[in-house]
Amino acid sequence: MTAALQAVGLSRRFGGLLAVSDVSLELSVGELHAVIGPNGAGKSTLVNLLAGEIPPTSGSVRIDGQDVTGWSAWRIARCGIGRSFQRTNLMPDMTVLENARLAVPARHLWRRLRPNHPSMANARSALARVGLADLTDRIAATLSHGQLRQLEIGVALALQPKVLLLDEPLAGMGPEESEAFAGLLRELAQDHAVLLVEHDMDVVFSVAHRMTVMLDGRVLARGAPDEIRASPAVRDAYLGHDV
Amino acid sequence: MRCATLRGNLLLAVAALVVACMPFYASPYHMQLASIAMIAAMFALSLQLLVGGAGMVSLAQAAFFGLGAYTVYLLGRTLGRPPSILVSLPASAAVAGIAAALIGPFALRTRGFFFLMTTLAFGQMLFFVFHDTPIGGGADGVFIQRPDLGFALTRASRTPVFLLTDLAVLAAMYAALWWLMHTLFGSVLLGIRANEDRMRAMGHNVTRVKLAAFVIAGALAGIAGHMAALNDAFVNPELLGWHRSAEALLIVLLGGIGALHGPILGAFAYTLIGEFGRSITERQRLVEGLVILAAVLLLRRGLAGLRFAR
Amino acid sequence: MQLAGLFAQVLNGLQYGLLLFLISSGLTLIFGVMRVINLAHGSLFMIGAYLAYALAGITGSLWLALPAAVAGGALFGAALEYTLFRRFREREHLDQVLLTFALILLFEEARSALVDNQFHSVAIPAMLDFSVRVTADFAYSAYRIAVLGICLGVAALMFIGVERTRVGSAIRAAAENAEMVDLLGIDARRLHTLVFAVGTALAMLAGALAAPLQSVYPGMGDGFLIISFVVVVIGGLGSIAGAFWAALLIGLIDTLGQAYVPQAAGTAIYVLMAAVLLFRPAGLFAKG
Amino acid sequence: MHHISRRGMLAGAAAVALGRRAIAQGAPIKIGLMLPFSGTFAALGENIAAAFELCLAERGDRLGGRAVTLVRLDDESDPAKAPQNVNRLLERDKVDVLIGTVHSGVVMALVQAARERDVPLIIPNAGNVAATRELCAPSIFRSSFSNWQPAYGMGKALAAKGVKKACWVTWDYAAGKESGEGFRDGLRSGGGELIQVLTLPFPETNFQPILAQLPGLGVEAVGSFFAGGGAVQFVKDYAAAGLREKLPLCGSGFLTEGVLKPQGAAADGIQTALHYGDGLDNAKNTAFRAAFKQKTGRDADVYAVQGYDAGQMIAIGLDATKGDATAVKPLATAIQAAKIDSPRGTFTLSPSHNPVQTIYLREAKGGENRVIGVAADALADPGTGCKMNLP
Repeated sequence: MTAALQAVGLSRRFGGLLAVSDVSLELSVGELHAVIGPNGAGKSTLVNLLAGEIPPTSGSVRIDGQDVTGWSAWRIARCGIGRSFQRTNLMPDMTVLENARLAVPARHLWRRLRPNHPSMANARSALARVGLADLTDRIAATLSHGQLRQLEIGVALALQPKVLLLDEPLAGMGPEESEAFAGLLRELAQDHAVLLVEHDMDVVFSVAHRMTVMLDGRVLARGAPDEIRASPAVRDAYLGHDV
Repeated sequence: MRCATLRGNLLLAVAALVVACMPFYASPYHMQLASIAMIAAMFALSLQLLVGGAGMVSLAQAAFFGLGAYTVYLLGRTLGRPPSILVSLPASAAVAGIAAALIGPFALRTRGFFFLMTTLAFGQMLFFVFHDTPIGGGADGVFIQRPDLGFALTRASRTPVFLLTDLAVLAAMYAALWWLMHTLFGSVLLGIRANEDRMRAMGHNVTRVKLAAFVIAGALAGIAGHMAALNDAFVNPELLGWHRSAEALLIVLLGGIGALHGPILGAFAYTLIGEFGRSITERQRLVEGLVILAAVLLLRRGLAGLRFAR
Repeated sequence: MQLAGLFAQVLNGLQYGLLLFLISSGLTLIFGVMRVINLAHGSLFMIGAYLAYALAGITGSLWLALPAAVAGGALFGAALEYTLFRRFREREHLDQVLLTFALILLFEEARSALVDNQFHSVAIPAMLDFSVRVTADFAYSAYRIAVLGICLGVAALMFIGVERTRVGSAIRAAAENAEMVDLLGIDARRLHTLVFAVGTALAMLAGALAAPLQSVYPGMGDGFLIISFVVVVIGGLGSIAGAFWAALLIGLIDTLGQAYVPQAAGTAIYVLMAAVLLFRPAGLFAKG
Repeated sequence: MHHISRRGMLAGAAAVALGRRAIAQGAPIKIGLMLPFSGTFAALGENIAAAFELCLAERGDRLGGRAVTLVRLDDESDPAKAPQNVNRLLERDKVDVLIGTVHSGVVMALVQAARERDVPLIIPNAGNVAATRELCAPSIFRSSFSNWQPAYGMGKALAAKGVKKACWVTWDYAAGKESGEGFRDGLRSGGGELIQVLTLPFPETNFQPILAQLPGLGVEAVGSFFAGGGAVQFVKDYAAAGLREKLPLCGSGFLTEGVLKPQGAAADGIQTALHYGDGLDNAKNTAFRAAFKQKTGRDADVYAVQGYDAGQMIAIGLDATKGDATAVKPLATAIQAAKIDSPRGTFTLSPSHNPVQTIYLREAKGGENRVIGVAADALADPGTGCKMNLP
């Protein structure tokens, strides 16, 4: 079976800095793959490379076996890659529903939108899934931080993607909210291929099926959560860090 | 873009009726003034689609306006007789739209400042084409044969007929844009204005949508230019100059960025301010400069922000 | 004869290009560092020229006018930044465009009220009022050669300032990423005032230098404004080196175009700009 | 409110009832002066307006028995605003006669209005040939010149001196092109040839690329059309390029008109041709210059003369129709038939309503464009393409 998302030897250089170096990765539906590592390890750059936000210096990306290396972000998104951003990145003046609806794949650009348009139903179900069913008519800017993080994922879900790239979805959340979020992540992993970049180690170790540890742009270790926890190399690398 | 509510649209309809009845109570001069304001409104509406729709501040818009006007001239010259308005109006829209489609792909490779500078430069390039080459009849401008409306006009009937024609075209343009902003295209455009990168991550071909908006706006500006040519029967390269684009931006700002009815309010306000300014001083640039300063510093949401918008 | 003619034309192109550099380097600095679009930059050029005209009239010498234009420009620029542009940094482009458009109108009106609407010529300083024979039958004004030298000197100062000083590194950093300035521990607000002052001084110096070359007249900055935009687009945002090479390129293309293919001269630079946008949308000399 | 509108209606009714007689007896005739009073051409507009007023004052401010009201409107030399400005005069201010203007783009809107509405128009400067060629109309007159005329005179004078080959340097715009054609025709009339036209975009003043080409062309003289700042700069750059001694520079009179002071010594010896000049010795000119100086404190120039003659022409026309500006046919016939006693010397009008006038050869010296001879006598614009249909 081909992986939903496959990266081979991805590298990205910024000036003299090698932000991501020779990273390979495979993701299948039903799997939650967590990427951890200290700040500056290249995790966000990796997400940006996979999402097509920036082109790789070398290496390739495949979606369902199709080579999409160098494709622009919107084409990659249309291939079924949904992503959330580390910093909340939404349309603040629009309602929650409008935010999600814009992500619903739709043709017929020129047809008048009516309240019962099918894209509305899709947007609503995506929002319901992240627990925002009651807030659809709120202006996004008025939401709480936690609700905004939910909406980030809701918008990514509205794309009806196969692969979800979640860049620190728990950033800035309290322990209780994180708990609830962990449940959501597990649920999403059942019918998506999820790549999770996250700092909250409790959550990561509780939800991840596989893990990749990055350091200075390269893969330091990879394996099941238990193997990672036991790895001396990872411990060494994280000495002085908050694990 | 905020669209007027039902009540707002009703108010606009009443205003249209007031304008439509002008032949019964107003002098030809005031009818001409209203025509000028309505043409300015069409021009500013086309720009509003870019500025209020996708957040694209273009300084090439006057070039498309001028192209629309010059199309009437070129059509009349080629045919050797006045073209029917049923031919000239679509032709103006098409020529301006095609020019926008040719310039757009270059200009849209840039964003923000670069987009501004690039549209400024391309607009000036078109200006120079009409100013420095014989294509458009030279730097002094040329008379044109007015498009044929399908019936003969007398000297007395010309002004009211043009007034009503301008009103009809303006109303149609407003209705078309109102519809456009209620389609998925409209909401994608607004999404781009709010957050271009996120729209890309949502799978939208942002560049193509922006190009479509650029072309539509160009075509609409061409229609405005066509109406100017019909009213004045005279075209001049200055119509393409970037100062005219800046004036249209002022009208957009005056009316309120992102309010669909804003340009109409702004155009009438701008025309009235101009008339008033002329009556008190010969220093027109002083008046215009101060009005702009006041608008930029004080009127953040424009006239539409004061009234009947959601 | 052909070769000699070409030599004279290249000289013309270089001189024109260097003057363009003075104007567009200020423009690109202000864009790059402050993210502010200044359509009134051409008017600053005009003000410099009129200042030179006024001072040369009073003192009888252009030599005093040049430093005065630089000093006056720096002060004027700082004042403009402090009172107006500072408030417009975070505003939308539309507001910046309209603000600077209003300034164009007001500057023109002020010029009309303070001086008049006539064109005035400015005398070339007596010690340079002679011509140097460059070809068998064509002479080159010594003042033009002096302008060439002064512009090169200013360009060198700019390079040193931007490449070798701490403020310069802040400017380069800001052009790439505005947030970096804070990391360098430099007061961004003072940097902005400085950059705007320098940009204004450069434009006014260019105006003062150009005054004897092209006379002073209303709207004299308009043409330069558009060409400077083209230079900035081709050179790349905030890049002094880019502005330098792009200005020389445009100066040469425009001059040689006018001399040898006059039919195409008007549009040649725009074609070049379109090509640059197509292949290197960030500018010919942008990094990365 | 009610009161005012009733008064308005009464006045309207009275006017209808009295008809033309009311015009002849009471109401003042309104003349719209659409001229640049700001911007580059403001000084020209002021001189034209002042001389026009001077002409009216000499006639007791009455034309054809009616008092005159002048309505001044600044056209800002902005062609984009021209149609609107013309409407202001005609519809808001209800003027009966149009006088204007300097800018040849703005004048097109005036010509348009004059043609569409049969309003008498006298053009006191703008020289674009079209106004008295293909766009000519019974209601349109010019008191100035066509671009073709002065340059023709220069070409003719040059050929008379034995010049066989010359080139023409100008801005790439209508006035430059049209005067170039005049220069060519003038040269040809004397057996000379125009071998090249060199242009640069208007209003650029970077003349160096052109100057560097001139020595290689193999011409005996260089003719040119520039005006204002461009003229100043061109003459100075020409001298600085060391060309003055080798290739005599000449041109249409605007090359040195009103700009001799800033041009300084660089202009000395340049010959130009124009329908006016310094040192014209006739009684009318002497009187006019004195009166103009007294009124304005300035010296009269060619623009003042053109404004003055515009006044003379409209006076002749309105005298013939007893102040009725709507009687275009008799008005036009009267002006057409008149000999206008101008400070430039007497002139008449060609069938296409452009002055048939003497073009003087002048030489710049000591800050004056001194008349040194006649370049072309009683020169008429060809008026090609003019089909005058009298209403």
